[in-house]
Amino acid sequence: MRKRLYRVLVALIGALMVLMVGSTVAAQATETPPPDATAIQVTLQDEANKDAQGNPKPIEGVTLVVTKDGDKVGEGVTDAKGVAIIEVEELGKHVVSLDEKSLPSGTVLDENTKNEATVQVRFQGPNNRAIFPIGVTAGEQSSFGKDLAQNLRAGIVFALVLCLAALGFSLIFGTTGLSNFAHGELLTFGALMAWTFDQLFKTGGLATVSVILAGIIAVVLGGVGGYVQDKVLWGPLRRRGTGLIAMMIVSIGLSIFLRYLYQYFYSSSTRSVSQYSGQQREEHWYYLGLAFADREAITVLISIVTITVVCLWLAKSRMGKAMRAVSDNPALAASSGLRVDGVITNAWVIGAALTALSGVLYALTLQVNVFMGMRILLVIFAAVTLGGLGTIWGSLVGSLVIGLVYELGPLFGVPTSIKEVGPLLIMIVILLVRPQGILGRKERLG
Amino acid sequence: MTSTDADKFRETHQREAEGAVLRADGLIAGYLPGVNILNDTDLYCQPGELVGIIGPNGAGKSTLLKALFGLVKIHEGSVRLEGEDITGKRADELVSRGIGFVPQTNNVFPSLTIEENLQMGCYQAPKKFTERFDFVTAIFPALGERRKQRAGGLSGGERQMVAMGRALMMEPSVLLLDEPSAGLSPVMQDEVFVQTRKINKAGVSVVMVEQNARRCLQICDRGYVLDQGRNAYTGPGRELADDPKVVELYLGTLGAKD
Amino acid sequence: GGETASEEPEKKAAAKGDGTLTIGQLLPQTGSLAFLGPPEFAGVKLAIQDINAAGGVLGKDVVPVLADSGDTTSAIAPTEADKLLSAKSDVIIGTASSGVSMTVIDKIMSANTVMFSPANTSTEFDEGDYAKPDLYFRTAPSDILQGAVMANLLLEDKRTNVAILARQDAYGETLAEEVKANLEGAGSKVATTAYYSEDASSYSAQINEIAGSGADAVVVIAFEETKKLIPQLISAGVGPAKLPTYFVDGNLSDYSADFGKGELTGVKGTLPGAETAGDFKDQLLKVDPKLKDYSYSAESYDATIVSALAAIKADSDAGEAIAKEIVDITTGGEKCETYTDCSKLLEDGKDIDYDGKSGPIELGETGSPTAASIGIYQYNDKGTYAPVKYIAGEV
Amino acid sequence: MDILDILRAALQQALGPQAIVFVLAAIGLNIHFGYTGLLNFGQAGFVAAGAYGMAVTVVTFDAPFWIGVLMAIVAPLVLAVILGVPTLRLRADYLAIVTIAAAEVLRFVFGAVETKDTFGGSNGLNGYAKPFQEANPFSSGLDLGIVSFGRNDLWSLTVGWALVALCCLLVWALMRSPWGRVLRSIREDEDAVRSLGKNVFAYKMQALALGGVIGGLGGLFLALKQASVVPSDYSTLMTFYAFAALLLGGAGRVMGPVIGAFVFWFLIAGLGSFFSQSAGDGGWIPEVIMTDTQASLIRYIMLGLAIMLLMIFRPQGIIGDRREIAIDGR
Amino acid sequence: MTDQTKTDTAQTGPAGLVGVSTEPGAKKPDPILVADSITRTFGGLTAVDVEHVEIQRGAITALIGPNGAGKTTFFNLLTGFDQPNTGSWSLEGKSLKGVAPYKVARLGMVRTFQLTKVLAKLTVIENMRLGATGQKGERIWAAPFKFLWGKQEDEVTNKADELLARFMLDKKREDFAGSLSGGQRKLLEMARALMVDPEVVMLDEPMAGVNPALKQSLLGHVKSLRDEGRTVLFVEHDMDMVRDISDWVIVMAQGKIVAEGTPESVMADQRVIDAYLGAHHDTDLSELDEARLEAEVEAEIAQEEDSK
Ligand SMILES: Nc1ncnc2c1ncn2[C@@H]1O[C@H](COP(=O)(O)OP(=O)(O)OP(=O)(O)O)[C@@H](O)[C@H]1O
Ligand SMILES: Nc1ncnc2c1ncn2[C@@H]1O[C@H](COP(=O)(O)OP(=O)(O)OP(=O)(O)O)[C@@H](O)[C@H]1O
Ligand SMILES: CC(C)C[C@H](N)C(=O)O
Ligand SMILES: [Mg+2]
Ligand SMILES: [Mg+2]
Repeated sequence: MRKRLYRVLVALIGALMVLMVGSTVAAQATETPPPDATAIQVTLQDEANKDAQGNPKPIEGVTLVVTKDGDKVGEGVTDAKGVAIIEVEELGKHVVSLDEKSLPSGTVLDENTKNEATVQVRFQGPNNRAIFPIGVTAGEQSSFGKDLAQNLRAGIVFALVLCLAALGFSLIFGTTGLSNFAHGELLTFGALMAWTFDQLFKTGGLATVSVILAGIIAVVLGGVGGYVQDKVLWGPLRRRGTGLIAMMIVSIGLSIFLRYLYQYFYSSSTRSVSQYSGQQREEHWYYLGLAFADREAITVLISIVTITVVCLWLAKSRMGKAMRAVSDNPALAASSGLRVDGVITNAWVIGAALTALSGVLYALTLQVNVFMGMRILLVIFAAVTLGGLGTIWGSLVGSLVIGLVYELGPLFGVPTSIKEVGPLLIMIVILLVRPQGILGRKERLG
Repeated sequence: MTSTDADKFRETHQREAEGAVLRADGLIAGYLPGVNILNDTDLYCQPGELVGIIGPNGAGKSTLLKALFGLVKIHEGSVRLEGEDITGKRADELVSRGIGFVPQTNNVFPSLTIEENLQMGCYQAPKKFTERFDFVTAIFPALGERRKQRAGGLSGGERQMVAMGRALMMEPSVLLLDEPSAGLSPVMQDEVFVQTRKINKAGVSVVMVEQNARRCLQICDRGYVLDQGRNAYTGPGRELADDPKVVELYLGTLGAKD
Repeated sequence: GGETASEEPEKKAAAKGDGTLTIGQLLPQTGSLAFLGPPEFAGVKLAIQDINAAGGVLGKDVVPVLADSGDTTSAIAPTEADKLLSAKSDVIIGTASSGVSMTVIDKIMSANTVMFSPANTSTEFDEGDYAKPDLYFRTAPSDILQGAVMANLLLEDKRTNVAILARQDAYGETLAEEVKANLEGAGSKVATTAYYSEDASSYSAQINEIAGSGADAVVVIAFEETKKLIPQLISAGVGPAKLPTYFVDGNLSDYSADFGKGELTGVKGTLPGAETAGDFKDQLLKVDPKLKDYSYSAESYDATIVSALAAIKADSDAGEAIAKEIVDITTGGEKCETYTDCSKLLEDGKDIDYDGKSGPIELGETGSPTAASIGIYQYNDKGTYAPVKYIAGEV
Repeated sequence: MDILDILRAALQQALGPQAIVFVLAAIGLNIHFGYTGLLNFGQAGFVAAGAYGMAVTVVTFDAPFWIGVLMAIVAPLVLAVILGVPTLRLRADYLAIVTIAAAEVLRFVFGAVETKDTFGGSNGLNGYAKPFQEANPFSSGLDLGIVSFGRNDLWSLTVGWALVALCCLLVWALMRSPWGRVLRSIREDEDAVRSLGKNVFAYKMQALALGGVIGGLGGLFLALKQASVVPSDYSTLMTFYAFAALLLGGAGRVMGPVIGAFVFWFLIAGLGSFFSQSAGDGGWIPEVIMTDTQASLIRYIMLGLAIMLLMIFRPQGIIGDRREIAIDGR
Repeated sequence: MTDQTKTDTAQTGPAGLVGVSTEPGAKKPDPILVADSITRTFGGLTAVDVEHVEIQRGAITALIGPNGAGKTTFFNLLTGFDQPNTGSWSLEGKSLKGVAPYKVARLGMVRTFQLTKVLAKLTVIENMRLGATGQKGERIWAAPFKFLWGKQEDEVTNKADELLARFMLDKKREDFAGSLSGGQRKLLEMARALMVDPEVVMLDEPMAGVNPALKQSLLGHVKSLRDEGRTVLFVEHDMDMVRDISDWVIVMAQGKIVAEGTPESVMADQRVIDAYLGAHHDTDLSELDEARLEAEVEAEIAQEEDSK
C-alpha cells in the first residue's frame, strides 16, 4: 500500500519538474524518467545562502555527467529545486561529475569538496544519491582543552562511583582477607533494587521522589544483603576453618549463582530508572569550569561525602581499628576480646551497602543490567590493587587513578574501542615500580 | 608414667583442685580428628597462684593453653572457671570473664601501631586505656617511645613486649602466658618475670609456659612438667627445679649453679 | 535426494538421514540481543506450525529444538550449538548476531549441518572462506545493502558530516564501514567513527568523541547498549533532539518503556525486510502474544520454510543434502508463496521459486540474498516506530 | 523426562573437546597455582597466545601448518617471559591482578579494530585448520551407545586426550622430583627457599612458562577443533572456569584438573539438559515458573551453587588431601 | 688481603682470637666476613650503623644486644635479604654488595630466620631434603627422569635423617611442618640450614623456645661444626649458651657495635651489664626481695584507690 503511494508521489514530483524545468534544459533532463526507473538523484543547494525559513537556496542549472567505467551513460541538469535525476541502465559503480563551469557565478566548490562522487547504484527508483556539499560550514570541532575538560568530568564521575565500590571491596577484603569475586553482583544488586522500587513508586504519589526513595531502599537492602550473606554463608564457612583460597572459589561460585539468578528474574535486558536519565549537562560557576548534568553533580556530591565519612570513621573509630586487627590476625583479635564475627559482620554490612550505593549511582549514568557488576569487577580489582590491597586510602587513590586514566586515555592515543586497556596497562606499570601498590607497605622480613 | 602413677596423680589433683579459679580435668584435645595432642591432662590454678608449665618441644604446652582458652577443640574433659564450665566458650566471652592470653607466635597485629595494638588489649574497656597505657609503658619504655610505629616493623623482642603489654592492658583475673620471655634480652626477661610475679602478687592468677625453665620455676608457686600431652611431674617450683630426674630430662645442666 | 556428491558415497550414507527433519534454533534468549529473540523464535515456530499442519516433511512432523545463542560476551553459543547438534539437528536456524555466528559457524558446518541465519547482515559471510556455496545460508541481506540505504537516507536528509558510533563486532564494524564507504563515495563526509566493546563499563570517551566531532548527524550501530548510549548522548548535548540520530536493525526496537517523553522523536532507522503483511503479524501474535518488535520474524519464517522445502526436494533430511537444494528452491522456476503450495509443486516434480514473507527471496552463489527490501522507519514521541518507506535494492 | 538423554548430554560434554580445553588450561594452572602458588588469573591469556600463535602464523603470515604449531608453543612461552620478568616479584594477590589484566589487554588488542589486519578483529581468524582436519585417520564416527562422536570430534578427542595424558605424565614425573619439591616450597615461603640457595625467580619462571605452554596447548587444541579463533572465547570467564575445574578436582594433584574439568562440564551439560527437558513445551515445570529462557539459565544457577557446595563440603577438592587444607598459613 | 691468602693454621679458628683487641671493629687474624660502614634506616630510625666488623673464620661468634639493636636487620643485610643505605661487605674477599640472597647462600653463607619460615605444607623430611645443594633433580630437564637423580636423593635423605634424629624431630619425619610446635619449628629451621653444608652458618636466635635439655645436646652439634672448620655467627639472648659455646662476642646497641671480646670479658663489661644483662641476671629470682615486691604492689594498689 504504502509503496504504491510513494510511487505516485515520486511520479507527481517528476511531472512537476518537467513543468518547471522548461525547454532550455538539455535533452536528457527533459525526459522525466519513469518513477520506478533506476536513477541517480543529486540535489544541489547552497547552505551558506538561506532564505527566511532557513531553507538553503537550491542551485539551478548545474550540469552533472554520469559515467560508468569511463563511458558516459547519462547527463542531467539541476532544476529549480536543485534536483537532478539521471536515469541509468545498469546497476553498479557510477561516477557523477559536476561541471564546475555551469555553477552560478559566486558559487564555488570549496577546497575539500571534490567535483566527483562515486555512487554504487543498487536501488530501484531515484534512490541512488550523490551529494556535493556547497557552502557547508563544518560543525564546530572541539579543542583539546575542551575534550580534556569533558573527559575529566567523565573520569571524575566514574572514579567516584568506582571508589565507593572499591571501598566496599577493601573493607571486606581488609577484615576477612577474602578476594570477593561476587563483589560485582553486590553492585548489581543495588542497581536492581533501585530499579525495582522505582517501578513501584513511579506511578504513585511518590513519583516525584521515586528514584531517590528507591535508591535509599536499595542501599539499605544492600546492607541487609551483606548481613544475610555473612550470616548464612561466610560466617559458617569461617567457623569451619575454610581456607581463603577455598573461600575465593566459593565467591566465584556465588557470583555465577547470583548473576544468573538475577537474570532469571530480571532477564538480561537493560532497563532505565524513571527519572533523571535524560538530563543535559550545564556549566555553572560552581562546577569549576566543568559541565555537569544535575544527576552527575549529585552523584559526585554523594560519593565525596560518603567516602569522606567512611574513611574518617575507619581511621578514627574503634571499629575501624578492630577491622584492621581482625584482618591481621583473627585469632589474636578474639584473644583480645573482640567479637570477631561481629566485626566482620559489620564490615560486610557497610561494605555491601557502599557497593549497593555505588550500584545505584552507576545505574543513574549507565542504566540497569544484570551484568553491570561483572563488567566493572575487573576495574574495581585494578583500582583496589593499584592503591595497595587492603589499605582504605589506597583504594581511594587507586580508583581515582584508574577512573581518570580510563576516560582520559583516549585523548592520549589509546583507541577508544579498547580504552579499558589504558588503566590496566597503567596498573601493570605502577605495580612494577611499586610492587606493593601505591600506598601499600612492604612487609618486614625475618 | 605407670597407670598407678596416673591414678595417684589424678587423686591428688582432685583433692587439691578444690576451689581453684581455673581447672582443667582430663583434657583430651587435638588439631586433627584422630590425633590427640593432649592425652588426659589435668591442671588447676588456685586464686592468686602462679603456675608454671615446662616440658620438651612439642609436648603440648601451647596446646594446653589454647585449650584452656577455647582455641583448640576439646574432645573430652572440661575446663572450669570459678566452678563454672567454660569448655568451648568463645574467646571473646572468656576475655570478658577476665581471662587474658598471650600466644606464643603471631602475637601482635602487624598493621596496627604499637598504641593501637595496646588499644586492642583493652577493647572491651576503652576508658581504662590511658591509665593502663602509662602502666605498660612504664614497664617497657621502648613501647612508649615508639607508640606510633607499626608493629609489623618491630624486632622480635619488641614484638614480644607488645604482646605482653597487650595482655597487661586488660587487667585480667587469670592470665595465660605462652613463653613470654622468648626473644627478649636478659634484662627484659628478668623484667618480665619480675613483673609477672608482681602482677601475680596483686591478685592475678597466672599460668605460664616457659622454656626458660629454670627462671620460671624460680618464681612460680607450683610447676607442671608436661610430656607427650600428659602431666609427668608436678610440685612446687623449687622442688621441681631441684628434682634430679626433672633436671636430667628437662632442664639440662647448662647454666645450673652448682 | 538430488545430486549427492559422488566422490565420497560412503560418508554420505552415514550422514544422519534419520527421516525426521530436526530444526535447531540457535537464537538469543539472553544477552544484548535478547530483545530481538522473540520475533525470530516466533517466526520459526509459526513456520513449523504451518509445515506440520500441511503434513510435515517426508511424511513426518518437523521437530524443533531450542537453544540460546547468548551474546559474544557470554560465549555460550558453542556449547549451545553442541546441544543442538547432539539433538541431531539437520538445520540450525541462527544465529541472529553476526558476531556470535562467527563463533559457531565452523563448528556447525563441520558437523555437516545447515546453518541458516535469519538475521546475520555482516558482509563477512560472503567473503573469504564463507564465499563458497556450502552449508551457510541467510535470509537477511548483507549490510552492503543496509549500508547503502543508510547512506542514501543520510544524503537525502542532507547530512554532510556524519558521526558513527558502532559496536565492535562482525556486525558493527562492517556496517559502519559500508555506511562510511557509501557516504564518502557519494560526496559526504564521516566526521568520526567511534567503536566500543560490548563489555565496556563506560562509554564516556566514545560519547565525548562524538560530541566533539562537530558532526551534523549520528548513526548508532548498536544492540541493546542503545539504552545506555542515548541518555549519555543526551547528557552530552547531542541527544536525538539536538543532533539527528539514526538507528539500524540492531537497535530498531520498541523503547516505550525506556524513553518516553519524546526523547526519540524523529529518530530514523533502517531494517532489512519488506513490509510485514498484516495477517502475518496477527499469526505471529497468536504464536507469541507478547511480541512488540517484528524484526527478522519474516526472515526466520522463510528460512525455516526454505529448509523444509529443500528437504523435500532432496528427499532427505540430511544437512548436506538440504544444503545442495536451498539456493535452487529460492531461484528460478514456478513461483509459489506458501508451504502448502510449494510442497505440492515439488511433489509434482516441478522446479519452484519460493517467494516468502520477507519478499522475493533470491539466494545467490554465496548463500545470501542477492536482492532485498530495506525499510526506513521513524520514531514518534512515545518511543515506538513506524515505517516511512521501503527501498528495494540489489546487493 | 529422559534420564538417558540427560546422561548422554552430560557425558558428551564432559568427554568432549570443550572439556579438553579446560583440562589443559587447568593443568597449566595446577603447575602455576597448585604447585608453585602463583596466583595466575590470566590463564586465558596463555590459552589465547597458543591459539593466536597458531592462527596468526598460518593465516596472517602464510607460514606452513607445522610452524603454526611451533608458534603455538613459542607464543605462550614468550608471553610467560614478558609477563614473568617484571611480575614474578609481586605478592601473590598482586600477581593475580596483573595477570588478569594482562590477559584482558591481550584479548582487547586481539579484538581491536585497529589490529584487524593481523588478528582479525572481533571475528578472529580462520582457515588454518585444514591440515589438521585432513590428517583425520578415522573414516567414521564412534557410537558407544550412550555417547557418540562424529568423525571430526573423534579425531579431536583422540588428539586432545592424548595431549592431556602426555601433560599429566609430565606433571607427575616433574612433581615427584626435587624440582617439584622446590616449586612446592616456593608456594609455602619464597624467602626460606632463597635462604637455602635456590634461585626462586628462575624456578617461578620455569613454572610460569611450563604452565603457560600447557595452557597454550589448550589454546592450540581449541583453535584446531573449532577451526576459528575469536577473542571473546578468551575472556576472564575462561580463567574462572578453569580455576573452578582445578579446585573442584583438587589443586596440587596430578589428576585434579582432569577430574575437575570432567565434573564441571558434566554438571553444566547435565543440568542444562535436565532443565531444558523440564521446562517449556512438554516439561513438568509450568511456564509461569520457568520459561524456556529461564531453563537455559538455571543450570548456571545450579552450577554456581554446586561450586559453592563442593568448596564448602570438600574444600580440598574431590581428590585433594584434607590434611593439607587443615594447615592454614594465616 | 695478602695475609688472608697465606693463612696459617695458628691464626684460623678460635685460636686466632687469642689476644685480639677488644675494641669495637677489631681486626681478626683470619676474617672470613668483613663489613664496612653499613647503615640502614627505616624512616627516621637508624636500625644499623656498623663501621667495621670482622668475623673470624672457623670460630663461633655470638652477636648480642638489646631488643631492637639491629641484629636481625644486620643479618638481613649481610645475606642480601635487605639492601643497606650505604656500606660494603665481603665474604672471603668477594664483595657481596648487590648479590641476590640465593647467590649468597650458594657462596656458602646460610642464615636462619628469627620468626621461623617452615614450609608448612611439606613434610618435615621434605623440608630437610630441600636444603641439600647441588641436586641434579632440581634442574627442570633432569627432573622427569628419576634414574638421573634417584641415587643422589637417597644420599640426601640419609643425611637428612641423621640430622633429624639429632634434632629430635625423627618422630615428626612424615608430618607437615606446619603442624610443628613453636620450638620444633626453630629446630627444623636450624637443621634445614645445616643441610646446605654452609661455610658460614648464621643463626638468628636458634635456641629461643627450645627446651633446655635439648638445647644442651644441640650445643654439642654446633661445636662440632666449628671443629669441622666452619664459621658460626649467631644471635642469642640466652647467656648460658653464649658463655658455653662462643669464642668471641660482639655487642650491638642501637645499630652500632659497642663492644667485642671473649664471653668472659664482655659479660664482665659494666656497660653490657647495665644495658643488656641486667643486674640480677645471675641471681635467683626467688631470692629477690619478696618483701620489697609486695610493698611495691601494695603501694600501687593504694594509689589506685586514691585516684578513684
Ligand atoms: N596447628 C596444628 N596442627 C596440627 N598439629 C599441631 C598444630 N600445632 C601443634 N601441633 C602438634 O601438637 C604437638 C604439641 O604442640 P604444642 O605447640 O602444644 O607444643 P609445645 O609444648 O608448646 O612445644 P614448644 O615448646 O615447642 O612450643 C606438636 O607435636 C605439634 O606437632
Ligand atoms: N621493616 C621495618 N620497618 C620499620 N622498622 C624496622 C623494620 N625492621 C626493623 N625495624 C626497626 O629496626 C630496629 C632493629 O630491628 P632488629 O629486628 O634488627 O632488632 P634485633 O636486634 O634483631 O632485636 P631482637 O633481639 O628483638 O630481635 C628495631 O627498632 C625495629 O623496630
Ligand atoms: C538481529 C540483528 C540486529 C543482527 C545483526 N544484523 C547482525 O548481523 O549482527
Ligand atoms: Mg609452645
Ligand atoms: Mg632479631
